[in-house]
Amino acid sequence: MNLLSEPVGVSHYMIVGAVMFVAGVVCMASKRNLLGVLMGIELVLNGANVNFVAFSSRFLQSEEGRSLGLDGQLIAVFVIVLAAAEAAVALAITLNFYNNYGTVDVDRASELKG
Amino acid sequence: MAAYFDQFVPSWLAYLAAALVHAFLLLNVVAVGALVFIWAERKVSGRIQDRLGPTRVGGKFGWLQSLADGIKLISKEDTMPAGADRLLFRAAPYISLCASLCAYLALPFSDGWVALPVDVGVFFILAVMGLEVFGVILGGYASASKWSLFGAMREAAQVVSYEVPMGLCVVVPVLIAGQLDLVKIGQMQGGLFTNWLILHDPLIFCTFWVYFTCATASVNRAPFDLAEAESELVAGFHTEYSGLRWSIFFMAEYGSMFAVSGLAAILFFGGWNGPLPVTHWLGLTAENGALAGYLGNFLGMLNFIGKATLGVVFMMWVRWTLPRLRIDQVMKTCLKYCTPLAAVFFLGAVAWTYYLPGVDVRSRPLGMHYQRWWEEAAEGAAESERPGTMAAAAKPSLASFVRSQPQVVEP
Amino acid sequence: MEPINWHTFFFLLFSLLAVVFAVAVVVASNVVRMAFYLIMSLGAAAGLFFLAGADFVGAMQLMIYVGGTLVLLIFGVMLTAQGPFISMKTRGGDWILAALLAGILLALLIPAAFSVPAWRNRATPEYLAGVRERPATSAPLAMGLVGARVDRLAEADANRREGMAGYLLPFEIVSVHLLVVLVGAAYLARTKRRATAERRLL
Amino acid sequence: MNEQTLSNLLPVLLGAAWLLPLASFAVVVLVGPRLGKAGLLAGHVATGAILGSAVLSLLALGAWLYVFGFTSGQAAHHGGAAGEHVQQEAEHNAAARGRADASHGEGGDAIADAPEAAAPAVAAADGSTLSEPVRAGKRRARPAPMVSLPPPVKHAFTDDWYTLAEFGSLRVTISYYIDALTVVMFVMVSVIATCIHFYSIGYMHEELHDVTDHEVTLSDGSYLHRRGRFHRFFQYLSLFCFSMLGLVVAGNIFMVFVFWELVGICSYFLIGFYIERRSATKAANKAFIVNRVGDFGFIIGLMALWSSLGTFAFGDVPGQGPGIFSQVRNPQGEPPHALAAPTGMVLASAQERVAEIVRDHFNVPDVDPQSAWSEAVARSGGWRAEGLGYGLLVLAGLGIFCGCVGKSAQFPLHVWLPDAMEGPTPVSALVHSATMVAAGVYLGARFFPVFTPEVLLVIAYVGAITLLLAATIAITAVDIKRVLAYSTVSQLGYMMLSLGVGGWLAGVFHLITHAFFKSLLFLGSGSVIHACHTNDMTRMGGLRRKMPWTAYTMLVGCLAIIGAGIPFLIGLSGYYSKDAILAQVLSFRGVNMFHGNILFAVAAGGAALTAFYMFRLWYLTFAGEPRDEHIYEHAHESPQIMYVPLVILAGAAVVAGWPILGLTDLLEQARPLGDVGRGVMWASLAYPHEHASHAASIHVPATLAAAATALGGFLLATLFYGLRWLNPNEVRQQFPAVYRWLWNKWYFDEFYDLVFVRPVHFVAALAARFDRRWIDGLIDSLARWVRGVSILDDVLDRYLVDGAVNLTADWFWSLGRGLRNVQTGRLRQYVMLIVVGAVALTFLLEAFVSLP
Repeated sequence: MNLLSEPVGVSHYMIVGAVMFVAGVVCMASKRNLLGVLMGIELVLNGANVNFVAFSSRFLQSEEGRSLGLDGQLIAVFVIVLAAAEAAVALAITLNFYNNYGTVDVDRASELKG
Repeated sequence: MAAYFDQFVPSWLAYLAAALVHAFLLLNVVAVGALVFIWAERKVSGRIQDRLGPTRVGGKFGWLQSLADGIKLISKEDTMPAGADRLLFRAAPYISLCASLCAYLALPFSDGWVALPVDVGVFFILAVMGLEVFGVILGGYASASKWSLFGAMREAAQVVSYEVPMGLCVVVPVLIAGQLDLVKIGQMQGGLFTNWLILHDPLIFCTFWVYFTCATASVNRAPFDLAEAESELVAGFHTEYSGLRWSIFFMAEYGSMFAVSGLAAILFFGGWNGPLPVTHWLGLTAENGALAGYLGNFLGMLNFIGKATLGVVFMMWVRWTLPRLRIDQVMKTCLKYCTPLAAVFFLGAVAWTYYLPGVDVRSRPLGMHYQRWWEEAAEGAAESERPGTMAAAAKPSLASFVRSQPQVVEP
Repeated sequence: MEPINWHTFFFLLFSLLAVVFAVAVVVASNVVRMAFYLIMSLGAAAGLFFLAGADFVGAMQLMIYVGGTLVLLIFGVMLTAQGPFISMKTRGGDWILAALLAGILLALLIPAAFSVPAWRNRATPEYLAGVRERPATSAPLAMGLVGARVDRLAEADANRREGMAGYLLPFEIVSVHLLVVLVGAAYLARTKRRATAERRLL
Repeated sequence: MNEQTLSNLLPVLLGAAWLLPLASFAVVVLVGPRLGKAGLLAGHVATGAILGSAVLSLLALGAWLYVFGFTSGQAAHHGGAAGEHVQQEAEHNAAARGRADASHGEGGDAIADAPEAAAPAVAAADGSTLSEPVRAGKRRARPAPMVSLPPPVKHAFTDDWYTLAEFGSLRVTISYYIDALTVVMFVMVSVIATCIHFYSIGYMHEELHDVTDHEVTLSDGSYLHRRGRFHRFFQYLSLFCFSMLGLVVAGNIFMVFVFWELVGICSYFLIGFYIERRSATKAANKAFIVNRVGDFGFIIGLMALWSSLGTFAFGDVPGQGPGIFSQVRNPQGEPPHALAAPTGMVLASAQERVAEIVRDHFNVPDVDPQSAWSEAVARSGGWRAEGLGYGLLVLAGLGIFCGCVGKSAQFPLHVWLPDAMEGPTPVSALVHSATMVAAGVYLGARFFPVFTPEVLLVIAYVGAITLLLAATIAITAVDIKRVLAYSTVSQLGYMMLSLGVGGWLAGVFHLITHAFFKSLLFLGSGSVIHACHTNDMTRMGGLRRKMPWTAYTMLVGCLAIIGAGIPFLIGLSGYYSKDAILAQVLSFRGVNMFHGNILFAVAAGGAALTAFYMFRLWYLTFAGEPRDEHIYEHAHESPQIMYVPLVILAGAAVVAGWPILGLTDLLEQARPLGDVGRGVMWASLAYPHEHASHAASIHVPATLAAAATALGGFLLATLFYGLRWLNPNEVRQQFPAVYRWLWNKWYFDEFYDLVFVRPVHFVAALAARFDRRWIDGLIDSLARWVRGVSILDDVLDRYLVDGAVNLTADWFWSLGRGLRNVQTGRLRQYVMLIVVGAVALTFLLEAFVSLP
């Protein structure tokens, strides 16, 4: 039970963040559904947030003063707010997209094709 | 409690046991509470409609009616539509119940009697209560029935909309208290009932009514129960549910009712503090020994539960009095009346605290006082043997930042 | 048997939930289920935030992020409940490419997570005993947003007490940004025309 | 208040009165259509402005009378012909007799009493002075009153308001010249214009909404439908009033010319107000072009004056050299204010001699060149005695008179005025009474001191011909407005005739009285047209029962214009002024028997004709039985805003000439200094002093002749049209040739067409052919050449320049085509590329950058 008794560190959080990030990227890259792409973006942002929060935490450090302090949390807050804004615009775009194409399949949106 | 168990069993087991006990207690509060409220609802509706309500099961007042209902529900067949999304159909009631229960994590029943002493209690409760609608939507969608889907969509639109004015209303007492911590907000209102925040200024008094309207809507109660409008949608989002799953939705609903009422009690009505500081007069405080403190807290808890129950009964009263609104009226109430009103009250409260910082009727909680975080920080800086220049220099400049914060004077 | 570190236990629980549901989002093909998994994953991440002592960020995550995703979910339901779009299956080739990509990225990120020794150092019980149980985070955060870094007042290192300027300007910028975005979104989402048969054929 | 104060006050008052209509014009131009409903307020603004002008003018008149009273030092002896002045007259006659007694045998002064007897003597007399001895004789004969008489003075204030430009000695200024004539003209113009403005608000009400013009047929057969132009009408009226007042107040001949042209353009606008009607535009063009012919002469006169005198100013502007009047009639000469060729003109005529003097001076060293000029000036007196410079003076006078001929529609250029009836009737009233045509007579009166006797004789003949011509045409005209138009031409002929025979006062007096009753008659006819919607008198009749206000005010106007009155007792205004003119002609006849006989016959005959055609008009229109039942049925009295001005003007037409009001006395104050004198080219031509006409021997026959002719004309008209004892148709059939001759207006238009228009067309056609064949050919060949060059240029451009550009463009095009393959538009591909890029970047950083 070594895993359970050892305290966790920043690296643990970073691994979780990395997995979420990669899952988000894969989601963005593989989903044909526009909403799926949006969800991928959310995952990517959240993966980054996990890292920020980990850096800011005092519980994950070996000594006082190493943590990023409130800066990390503040940046996480900004990321969340901007993600909300991004989601709003993205959903509006999705709605327009659906109105114009009758589908949310991103592969059908190739008007920007060179 | 974990420390107590630690004396007899291994540490991890001790923590587990303590956690289980906590969880059991909480669950009981919700489940038993729901039973009682369902019974109460029947009685209240009966009285309002000039009937007697349940009288048969368990004595003259039909005490055991809810229990009988529960047994009936457990014994019913658990059906699921053929086209349903099985996973989500199953998960939905539990998601709702979980969200409802999570609110109790941060809800203090008395001074310090809180499962999870979160620094951002108000915020936390609002956040997790917002998740309750999640279960409703999933249930409505997973039922593969258009009535359910309509109900769920209505619920989603309604709850997402009403979160805005509700958040704005909650911010007003938070603003005056300068705290998100429910325990501290409750402590501030100790002493006479004049210390209750609802009597702090006229704006917050008005805010309470807006809050209560929004809370009613957000827990999907009449006259805002569009999601289960039986006259239009058969039974709304739970059309396809039966048996225990159905009852879990209702447990979640009653749990939410109690939670929002409790939140209102803490934010506006002094929480566990009575109209008169009886416990202080009786000397039932922590200074006079652990038992005295425990007793005082217990009395406070009864007080708090009473206040929250009053809120729930009030909701029932409203339910059996007012007719159901149309969906457009519901949205209009939110967007055209509640939101602007709440915004005005919020700005008004800001202006009030800014321009009348001296008119601070907040409590001198007899024998208790709390410190501002910046005072703590300054003290910490002074204590840690470092030159106090930083703290000393910081104070006046900070004061300019926090002019709106009423200064605490030693009682 | 070593005593269970409950902090670690809950970390493992939440991280497992977050990771599993994140992967589930990728794997699932039904939009509503994807949204459900996403909410679970984000909720678990919020739990991780609480564990790291970032109460406010956690609550905010629940409220805004999960709430926002909720709307996503509703969109998913509304747009896909008609049937033909419920599943837009990803092609096999895409899966292979995505997996390759994921592998490369993970191969890059996981060594990076362990590349800095300080990040691997855990908090000692002695140190944790010195840290107060639950630091107040919301008020200092709010003060930071309005421009005063009160959390740095008690800073031991004089260098880190420098530059106490907060995040007022970014806060204002983000506020205005949010307003602009909301107006823009409302404008974009107006119903201008319905999809016509000709457009559908495109 | 004294003269000094007045000299400060009058420019302010009259300047304000002058500028008010301009302000109104500016307002209406800028915001006209938005003033009230359909611009109704524009009419009120314009009316208010001209009313303000009238009030200011009356204030100025009051101030003038307060300071100067009714008498002037120059004309203390003057009296009217009416009974109130009997005593004065007796005194005057006594004085004249005394004069005659005292100075008998001394030359022309005897003419005052016995013109016929004195005529040969005058003819034989020395030509140097003629009228001056009258004054001299008077001085000698009646020493006591003579001593009390102040030296000849004329009260006139002149100064510059603003100097526009200065080119060497030429000063182009906005200046004023204010004497009694100016003040009276201001009052007359502004009061009549006020009445006409009020009247127009009623008359033009149709323009307040959309108008369907039944006289304009569009190509699709429908009638023209257009928006109302109420505000535009008043905008033009305001500008018209401003121009006329500016002309009257002008202190120099250049400013007169500018406002002269402004008046012309305003009349052009107003005559062509119904711009869609072809006849209206043609009439407007005709008026404008015919006036240009006169203005051509005006400009010649202007050039003659300025090139020789070096100034435009009338009077002596303080701080500048002497004005035109002082130069033509030297105040320091002997006798003072006698007409003589000014030094400038003498020197201009004697250029060769002056050049000789200058040559002589330059050949002698050490002599100041300036002295040459002094010597030339010193010797100019001798040259003047030789008659040099006089021709230039005659030329200048004739030139200026040409302008008057054009503007006042005198004989050769009279053709425009009847056509100008195409404008709305209030415009006709304004043009025919107070503004346009009055401008010509006013200029003649203003320039009276500059006219030599020869010029004046021309003026008299032109006036007489015009008078007779117009009167005869008016007999046959059936268009009510045309009758009045020819009547105007005829009356203008009277005024010119009066000026021409030296009757300055009589001419100006008739100008004023005529303005009142002619505007009355025109407004009355407008009222009739407004009621009947036709101009044709033959379709009217009996209207006095339908529209009594109009009928009887017009009757007053007719009586006034024929000069009705009880001889020697009282009469309407026309009685006094026409009487004065006839007396003046008679007085002229006393010294120039031949010319005088002709002119008097014409004048008396014209008076009879006037009475005939005016009452023909009145009978045809208002008396008898209705000839067109339909029109009669629909006829109605005009609204109050239209007939109240008629009543006011009728009142003025009755009383304007009454001696008790002292109009003549007031005008007398403005009499130009000095007498006409004797002709130099035609030495036999002599002019009596105007006041000689007051002698009973002249006055009485003139009055009787006027009364008799008027009565005769009136009776004839009554026989023909009133009582219908005689049938005009029979007369017409008896003299078809005469009738046709008159009906076709003496074939003037046809004559002009034949003599001027056709040749001009012919020459124009020739010029056009030359233009087309030679000039166009030259230009075409140039164009062909340029085209050839441009084709060459085109080839170069296309294949060399464009080739290079296209080559570059093609290159980029192919590059872009290659690159577009990268742009798949596939979102997921982009995401993958981003990730791949990020990974690659990381590896690159790892490999090449040493991270800390």
